[in-house]
Amino acid sequence: MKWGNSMQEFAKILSNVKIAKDIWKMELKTDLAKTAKPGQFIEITVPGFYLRRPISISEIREDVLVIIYKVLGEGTLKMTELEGKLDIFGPLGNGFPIEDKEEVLLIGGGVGVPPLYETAKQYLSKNARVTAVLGANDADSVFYVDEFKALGCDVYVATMDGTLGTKGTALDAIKENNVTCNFVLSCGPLPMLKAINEQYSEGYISLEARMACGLGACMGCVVKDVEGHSLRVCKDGPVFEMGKVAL
Amino acid sequence: MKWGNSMQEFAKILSNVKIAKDIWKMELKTDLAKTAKPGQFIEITVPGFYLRRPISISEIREDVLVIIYKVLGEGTLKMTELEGKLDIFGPLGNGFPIEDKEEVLLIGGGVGVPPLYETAKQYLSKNARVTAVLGANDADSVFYVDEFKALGCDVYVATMDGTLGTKGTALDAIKENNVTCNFVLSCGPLPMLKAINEQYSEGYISLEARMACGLGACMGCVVKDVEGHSLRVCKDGPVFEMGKVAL
Amino acid sequence: MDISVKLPGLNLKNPIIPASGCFGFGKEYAELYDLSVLGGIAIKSATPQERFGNPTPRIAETPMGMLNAIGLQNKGVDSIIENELPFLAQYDTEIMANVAGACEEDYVEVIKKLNDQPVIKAYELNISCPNVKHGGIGLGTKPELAAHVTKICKEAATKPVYVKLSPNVTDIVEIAKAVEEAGADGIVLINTLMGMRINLKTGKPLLANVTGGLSGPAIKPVALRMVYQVAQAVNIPIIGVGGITCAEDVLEFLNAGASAVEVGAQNFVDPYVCPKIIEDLPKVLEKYGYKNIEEAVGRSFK
Amino acid sequence: MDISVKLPGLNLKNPIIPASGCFGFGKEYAELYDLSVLGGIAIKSATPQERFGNPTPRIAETPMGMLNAIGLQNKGVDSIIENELPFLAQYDTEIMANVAGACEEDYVEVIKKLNDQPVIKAYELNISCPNVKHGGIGLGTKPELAAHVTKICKEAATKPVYVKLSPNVTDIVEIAKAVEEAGADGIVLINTLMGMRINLKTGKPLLANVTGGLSGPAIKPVALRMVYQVAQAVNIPIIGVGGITCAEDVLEFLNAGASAVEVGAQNFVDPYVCPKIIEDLPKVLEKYGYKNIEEAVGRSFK
Ligand SMILES: Cc1cc2nc3c(=O)[nH]c(=O)nc-3n(C[C@H](O)[C@H](O)[C@H](O)COP(=O)(O)OP(=O)(O)OC[C@H]3O[C@@H](n4cnc5c(N)ncnc54)[C@H](O)[C@@H]3O)c2cc1C
Ligand SMILES: Cc1cc2nc3c(=O)[nH]c(=O)nc-3n(C[C@H](O)[C@H](O)[C@H](O)COP(=O)(O)OP(=O)(O)OC[C@H]3O[C@@H](n4cnc5c(N)ncnc54)[C@H](O)[C@@H]3O)c2cc1C
Ligand SMILES: Cc1cc2nc3c(=O)[nH]c(=O)nc-3n(C[C@H](O)[C@H](O)[C@H](O)COP(=O)(O)O)c2cc1C
Ligand SMILES: Cc1cc2nc3c(=O)[nH]c(=O)nc-3n(C[C@H](O)[C@H](O)[C@H](O)COP(=O)(O)O)c2cc1C
Ligand code: FES
Ligand code: FES
Repeated sequence: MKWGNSMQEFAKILSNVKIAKDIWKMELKTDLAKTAKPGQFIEITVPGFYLRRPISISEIREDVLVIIYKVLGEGTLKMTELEGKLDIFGPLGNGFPIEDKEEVLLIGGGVGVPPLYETAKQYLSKNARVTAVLGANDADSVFYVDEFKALGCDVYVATMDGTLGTKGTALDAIKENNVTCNFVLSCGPLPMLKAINEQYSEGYISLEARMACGLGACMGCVVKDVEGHSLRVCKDGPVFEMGKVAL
Repeated sequence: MKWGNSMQEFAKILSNVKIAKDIWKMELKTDLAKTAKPGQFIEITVPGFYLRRPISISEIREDVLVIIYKVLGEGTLKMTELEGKLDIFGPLGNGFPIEDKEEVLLIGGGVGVPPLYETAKQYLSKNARVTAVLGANDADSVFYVDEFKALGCDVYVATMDGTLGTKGTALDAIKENNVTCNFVLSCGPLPMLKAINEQYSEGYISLEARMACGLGACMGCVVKDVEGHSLRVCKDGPVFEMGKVAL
Repeated sequence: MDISVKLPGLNLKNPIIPASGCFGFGKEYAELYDLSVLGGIAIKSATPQERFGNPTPRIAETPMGMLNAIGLQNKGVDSIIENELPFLAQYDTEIMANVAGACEEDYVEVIKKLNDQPVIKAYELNISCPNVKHGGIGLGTKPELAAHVTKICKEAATKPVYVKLSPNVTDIVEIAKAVEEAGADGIVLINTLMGMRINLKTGKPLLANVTGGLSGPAIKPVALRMVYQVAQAVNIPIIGVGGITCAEDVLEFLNAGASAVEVGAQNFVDPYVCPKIIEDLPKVLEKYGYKNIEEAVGRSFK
Repeated sequence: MDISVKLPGLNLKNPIIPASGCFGFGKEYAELYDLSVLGGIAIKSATPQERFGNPTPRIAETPMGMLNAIGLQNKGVDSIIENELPFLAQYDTEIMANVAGACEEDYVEVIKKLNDQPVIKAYELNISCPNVKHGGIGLGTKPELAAHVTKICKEAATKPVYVKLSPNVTDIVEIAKAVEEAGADGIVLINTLMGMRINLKTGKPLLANVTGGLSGPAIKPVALRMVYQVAQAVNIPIIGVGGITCAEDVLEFLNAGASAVEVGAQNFVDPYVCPKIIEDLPKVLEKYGYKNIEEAVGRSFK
């Protein structure tokens, strides 16, 4: 565009398929992939809805972005029907830092798992040992176990009803399997993040918030840090240092 | 439906193609075709827009309805992109009466032409002689001349800029070609209908109005008859006896 | 699940009522489905004499909504009694007569004529229609005036009186309290917001009447807010209206404090919307864990 | 076509101004495009001290619109002067400082501090934010109060003062006239409508603040109506706001009587909307036969 760059694009939907209970995976062909980092997100316009939906980038492949989304409300339900083009804006947010580490522990709960996949890939490519612990409600909701294994991660699963892996939370699986790594990258539901934030002191967590602008201008998505200053999940996050945010 | 009939259906779009300047033709597979009459209309939901769009039925073929629409505003523009299913409601309105006549004169202006096509078919099948006069702005906007001819109509064309047929209005073409039939069925822009309403005393005209309900309940689409009583275009019309409505 | 609701004068088998002006006198929709499935029907505003309403265009589309400037077109109360009520009497549903006028006396006149019509179960005073000059609008925007018309209507009426309020006011609670105090049996919230569109081709207002009443999903947040505010301030039941399209919307209004709802413009978009909602509502209530419909009413502030 | 507009204090190269609260202090959008393309920028409301705003969730979606209950979060006027204005000074665009507060003195305090900031070209008094308790809302709904705060701000200000009005009132014209008489140099119409959503899962209000301000296309008809009414009643320029998404919408506001416009929520939906509109507007004006932009202003009633 003559008056600036373009972080908005009509990406081509290469595929849009169901991969687990209420969980869908969509592959998008887009030049925006070139600048994307693990843990960043895109904002998606769903036809018929006013605000964009923030969805994490799950995988980055040259000119392809993969997203994995859960059918939660009307907008994500509509997304399951989409084909053709998708209006996306991004990549947004800071993303997970890829630091020099020998070992990292990824803890994902539900649709907190997707951003950890590209994160795993990039840590593995820097020769870190990666352990992924994936939590879900039940076996039908678990996804990407094989994909994480195929990358070369150690994978543990926890389900609340015990239908797969450890019965309980991801933290229960960590205990049961004596996972000792202390550098944690995590994304998932708030109660899980709270527990992790208490238990670990090193690493990063990725938060969710209801967003309007997605780029830091509207102050819709703020959280407070432990000193009481406000932080924008969309711009200062969604990834925050462990212990920094008052959850 | 267990609590009544259904005049609403998700019709299958069989085709949706451009046939003249800004003029598109859409074929719909729908059981609603079974009860449709010439001159009736359907109300169409265009994704992203709140109110339905009224569009005349142009042709009725067993379980197929054909509509012809002009790209006028945002809704009809969006219609050109549609494929798959279309939410339609109808058939609505009274339609053109098919009376016992030896000769009928059809006068259509712009997108007033479409409803006359099925009307021609049905009069021809009752062995009436049918003359069709089609008016448009320019040659590029003229459509269905061959189709009316193929049915067996005498066809005359008028264009405002003279690029096809008589230069001027449909009434000019009637004069130029000495069309004498006095029983007129007409649909088109208001100025044309006004002129016809003055010049002819026998026959019917079909009106347009901004509609909300399309079925006679909201009083959004009223016109007055010459005695000052109000008539609903959607329910008491869209077809009215010549001379009845105060235009 | 039993979703019946008992309100003053109205034994609703379900809380779904097509809104006044959006359903005529039922005849057209009766060609589509059996009106006896409905909780009730709020019929088109009746005035003492016939009204032709405003010039056309009377309808304009807006983002997720519409404007109307019908101007209370109706044949007058006598004609309605003669030509419309006998038809409605066939159905097992509760009829609310919406009453309008150009001055207070008009309301009383209409009510007196309808008092001995057994098919009418309650009145709904339209003191809020923004489309009539010197009409309801003044009444609905001042607490004293709203209270006064309510009072004289109550005196004239032999059936419960609901007052339908205008949302085009600074303080809806003040007006609701005033009509409650004046004896209203219930409150209907909201009528349309006053809006406008321009026809770009002419540069002039699209509606012949210049302004019109905004309805449809666009206004739902405003309607919910007013129901929520008023429900906490009054002790009479509230019927919620504004942008309802589905059973989930109905539950939102119940949670906000409405005991029943009216469905307006959506009847135009989906003519079968009322029976669909009636079919879906028990399932939606169950899905969100309600054992009965009363549990849902006013949950947002209880 | 030259689409520049001259308003008190503001030499707009085009009539497009991102609305207050929807563009922060420009930094984030500056990463997307050159802010110098904009006619002006209405920066986020400034208060004397830092405000943290309301608890979250602060955002809810509605049909073709959204609710926000940010609660005027900002770092306070001193921090804005230090940290935000120098950045904005780089750009060739007209900055309007939106001023808010919990009482009249707050407005004066903010204005006094901004008076000697050359980057600020005019003030926009937010007497209409519905999200602050005991805050602006009272001021914006009573003509006497609106006039009084306008008057003391005019006395304090060394730059033109625009007053941004609340649409949540019975009579917008009355308030507009009052602020005109009190010396306002222009009027901005409209701020958000007060609305609400329920979270069906909890049955409770979705926003932590319970109610929020409705914006987006849903409110456009209400905004147009108010601009149209006020434009005919006052002799100061009007900046139109509410639901603008494209150049056609801008023309609708111009026809209704606005001299310039602000674009709010659409910046979130389409972050490039302002430059797009600026590019399209001359074409749209030409398409509808205008030789210059003034011809379009107020055409609906001229
Ligand atoms: C940074 C970020 C990354 C995310 N990544 C993913 C992901 O990879 N996969 C995935 O399935 N989900 C992800 N989410 C959550 C996802 O945004 C919501 O599930 C989705 O917006 C729900 O939309 P809906 O229309 O189905 O729900 P509705 O409830 O109908 O949506 C109504 C409004 O609320 C917002 N909303 C509702 N729930 C949430 C939520 N949990 N978080 C944020 N906004 C919400 C919607 O965006 C919309 O504006 C992410 C959220 C954030 C903030
Ligand atoms: C009974 C009837 C039959 C019709 N048959 C045909 C037909 O066969 N082919 C055809 O091309 N057109 C027909 N029209 C006109 C057609 O309805 C409009 O062109 C169409 O609604 C414009 O929609 P839009 O979204 O493109 O325009 P917009 O201007 O964006 O629409 C905005 C709103 O105004 C309404 N509207 C705008 N123009 C008209 C109009 N002229 N008449 C009625 N409503 C209007 C729209 O329905 C919508 O509600 C018919 C109209 C009626 C009443
Ligand atoms: C075309 C139309 C006509 C209306 N006529 C009346 C009326 O005569 N009396 C009345 O009280 N309300 C009338 N209303 C208002 C509705 O009853 C209802 O309060 C409003 O439309 C909001 O509900 P909705 O968003 O579901 O349409 C009318 C609304 C529309 C759309
Ligand atoms: C997230 C958000 C924050 C806002 N903050 C302010 C504010 O600080 N001051 C103000 O005067 N208006 C504020 N507004 C109102 C807008 O400036 C504008 O008046 C309103 O949103 C209507 O325009 P729109 O429909 O284009 O969004 C805010 C609006 C939104 C959506
Ligand atoms: S969503 Fe606007 S600041 Fe984060
Ligand atoms: S469109 Fe409702 S009566 Fe004709």
